[in-house]
Amino acid sequence: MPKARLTREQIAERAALELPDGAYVNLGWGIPNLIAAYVPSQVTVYFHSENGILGMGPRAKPGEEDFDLVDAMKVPVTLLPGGSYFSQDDAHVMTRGGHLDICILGGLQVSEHGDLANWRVPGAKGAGGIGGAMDISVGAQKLLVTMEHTAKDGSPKIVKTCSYPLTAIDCVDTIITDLAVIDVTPEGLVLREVAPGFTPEEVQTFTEPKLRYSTKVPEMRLQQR
Amino acid sequence: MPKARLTREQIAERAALELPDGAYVNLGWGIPNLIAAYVPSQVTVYFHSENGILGMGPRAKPGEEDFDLVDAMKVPVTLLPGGSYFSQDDAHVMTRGGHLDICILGGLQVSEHGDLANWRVPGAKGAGGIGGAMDISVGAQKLLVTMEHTAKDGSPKIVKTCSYPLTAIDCVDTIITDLAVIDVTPEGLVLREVAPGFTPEEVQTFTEPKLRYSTKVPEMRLQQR
Amino acid sequence: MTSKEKVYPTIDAAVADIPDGATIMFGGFGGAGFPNNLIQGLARQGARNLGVISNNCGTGEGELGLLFKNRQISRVIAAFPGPGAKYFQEQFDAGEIELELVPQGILCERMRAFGAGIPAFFSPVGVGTEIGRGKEERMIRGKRYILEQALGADYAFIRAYRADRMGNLVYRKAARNFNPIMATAAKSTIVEVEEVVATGKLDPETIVTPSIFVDRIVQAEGKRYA
Amino acid sequence: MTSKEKVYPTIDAAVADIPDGATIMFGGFGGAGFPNNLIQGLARQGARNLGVISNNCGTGEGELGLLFKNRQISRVIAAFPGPGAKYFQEQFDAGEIELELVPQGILCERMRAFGAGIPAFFSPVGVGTEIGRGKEERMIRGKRYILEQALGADYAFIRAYRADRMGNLVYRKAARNFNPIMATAAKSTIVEVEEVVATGKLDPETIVTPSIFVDRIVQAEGKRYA
Repeated sequence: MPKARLTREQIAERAALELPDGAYVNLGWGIPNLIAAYVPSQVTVYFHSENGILGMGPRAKPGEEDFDLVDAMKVPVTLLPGGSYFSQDDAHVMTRGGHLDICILGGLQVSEHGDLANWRVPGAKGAGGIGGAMDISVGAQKLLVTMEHTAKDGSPKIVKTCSYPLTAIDCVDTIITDLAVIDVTPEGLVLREVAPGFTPEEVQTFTEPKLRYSTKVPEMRLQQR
Repeated sequence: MPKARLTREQIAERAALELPDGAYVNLGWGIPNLIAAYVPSQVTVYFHSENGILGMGPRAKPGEEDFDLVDAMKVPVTLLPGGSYFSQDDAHVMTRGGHLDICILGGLQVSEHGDLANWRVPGAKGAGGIGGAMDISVGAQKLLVTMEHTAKDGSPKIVKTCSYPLTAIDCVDTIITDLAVIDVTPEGLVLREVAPGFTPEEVQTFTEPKLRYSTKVPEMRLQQR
Repeated sequence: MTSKEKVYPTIDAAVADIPDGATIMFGGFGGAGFPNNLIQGLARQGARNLGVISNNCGTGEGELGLLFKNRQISRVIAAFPGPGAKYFQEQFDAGEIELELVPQGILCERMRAFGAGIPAFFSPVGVGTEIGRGKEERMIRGKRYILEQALGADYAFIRAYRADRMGNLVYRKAARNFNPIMATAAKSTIVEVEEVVATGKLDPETIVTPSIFVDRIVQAEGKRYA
Repeated sequence: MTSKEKVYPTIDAAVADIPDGATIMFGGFGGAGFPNNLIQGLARQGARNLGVISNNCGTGEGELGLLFKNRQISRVIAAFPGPGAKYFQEQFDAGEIELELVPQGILCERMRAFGAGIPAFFSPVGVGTEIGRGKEERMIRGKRYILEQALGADYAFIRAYRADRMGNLVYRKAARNFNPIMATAAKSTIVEVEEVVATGKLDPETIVTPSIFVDRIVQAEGKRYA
């Protein structure tokens, strides 16, 4: 039986620790969307939604939904004090203009150069859809990708070169998976942390490009110290 | 003694007749700034000011000035019901984007091709200043220029080619002066009206490029019929 | 005092003259701010061979779905047609619809450029991806960019919360989305609103879309969501 | 819960670290919306060799005039320096100040482009005039355009009416002018306001500058006009 990897919730929990106090943040579809629930209590961050919300709060409680106040995933949400509404073009002045401190997106593939593919599986039926991910990827001051380390068929999602249609090139700063935290650096991928119970060598076997790591790689933290 | 030409106020009065009902209008420095007072009573127009006002009303009465509500000439004005405030960049979305139906600027020179020079006298001391006239000139659906027909030294201001620094090329639709109403057309300058007491031939002598006119040129109207 | 009347008596009157072949922008995102009543009016009106500029392509028969179901649309520019856009997807898979996929922020920016008199601009979005393919590329201050073109339309169909009779608009929460920018980028902007108020009733400091960008105003028929 | 404190106790504290050589945008037009208290703070602080981006260059000692009088400014980008900008004009005529004249709307648009991540755009303004001289020109869809570059700065000094403690801003009437767009185009935006209110006190529908664009907030010292 394979060893237990982190759950999607645990990936989100780990990713939440990357949020600096006072940051303006955009969270994408998938695992990133779970992160808001794990923001450490001593940290305040402001959530941006590309449909025109800053200071977005938690999902609306059942029965209290306002369908004019939805996030980028069509989910009814709330607005926190100090939040604001604006148009979609102004929302993307924020994404593309480099105003968001940190953005976290899901990924289908990330290359060792920090290229991201996250919008379309090759050969998929239908037209596909880009949404706001391309604007967010190029503009974020810091871009994190959270995803499972390998695809359902076991193949690595961290690759030398993306074979899937690209979202943006040279954009990812850090990858957080169910096996590791990996920084994309000019010298290549640096393994910063490994999931509890895994060795750097094991993580390397699930990763196509070569990882750089020191002799002692710490375990992935799940809570703020 | 030379014959009496129209006064600046009469030029403004004539220009006001060119405003269609419902038009969004920007008025520049000089004679154009006098026009608002002569809008015919059966016509409603909305005045735009490039510092971020639409639906600008008359000057503020003495003692009622609000110095946060000034026009592009720094004069305290008022806002009419239905007016709005916006930023200077949005004000120029309106100018450059072709949203203003008619703009009226002052002129130093207008060429027979509709080029306008109105921001700087060659050789003048100081840095000069462009302001909003270039954006307004290129964007206006219809651009009128109001000015005296000749300079103080008697030289024509309607010329074959402007010798003064240009504001914009190929932008003027109609010139209204103290001697005539002249349309700029692909076939050249067409004399539409002459000031009371002047003949087309006399107007031609004050004008450098050749004017086209029919045998019977009507007198300049000063009131709506 | 007279002035051009912008308020139309009915949804049907507001869309009566839309010709076959027109290109129309539709506001709305995530279910909020769609001009659903205008869309339904256009379905009744029956114009065909339409070009659509919209973030997405409806959900089932909802929102733009109705126009796809009626086969009124032949060309689409969108950021995210959407998996729920059943009728669009069927016709797209059958090769019956021409699609240009555009990143969401660039869709906005191209419309803003049009409204602002800017014909084209360099953009960092899509560089090195299929979005950049065939587009002029240039290094500016050490970074790669592609040239994007302004995007205008014959009509914008938008939804706002309140309009005054002059055409000033305010929106409600995230239902604002694409609506204000589309209002600037179309030859004629038609807005459906929850309420038409007297001119002067909206606080001039809070107006989001000034009247200059609005051509026709019509009271929504009560249906906010499709 | 903690978060970065944006409210500064005094004008002097808000401008204390501006270094010599910094490039600063200044809001304001026609006497309205100038950050006069910040300007006076900068005069006291004494930074020199500053680059200024502003519609105009002051009136006598008022507005930016004070900084020119103090000879703190060496470079200017402006649309209309103004005949009343006595100290600027003297230093300009003496060849002591470098000036780039920019059409007013293009000054706005270049700043907006910077804030929006657009490095350059084609513009119809100034084609065939001295503004177009030396700039790349191109025909697009049958019309002539010139290429304009984005314009950013180290700081924006702006004036708003009210801020909440998080940095959301509302303006007053035509004092809005250049202030919102400059807030998006500087590395650090410093705003002086008539009043700082508690977070949550501003209606989220009416906020003109969202907090993300504001770095430092300071209560004006009572002087609205210079």
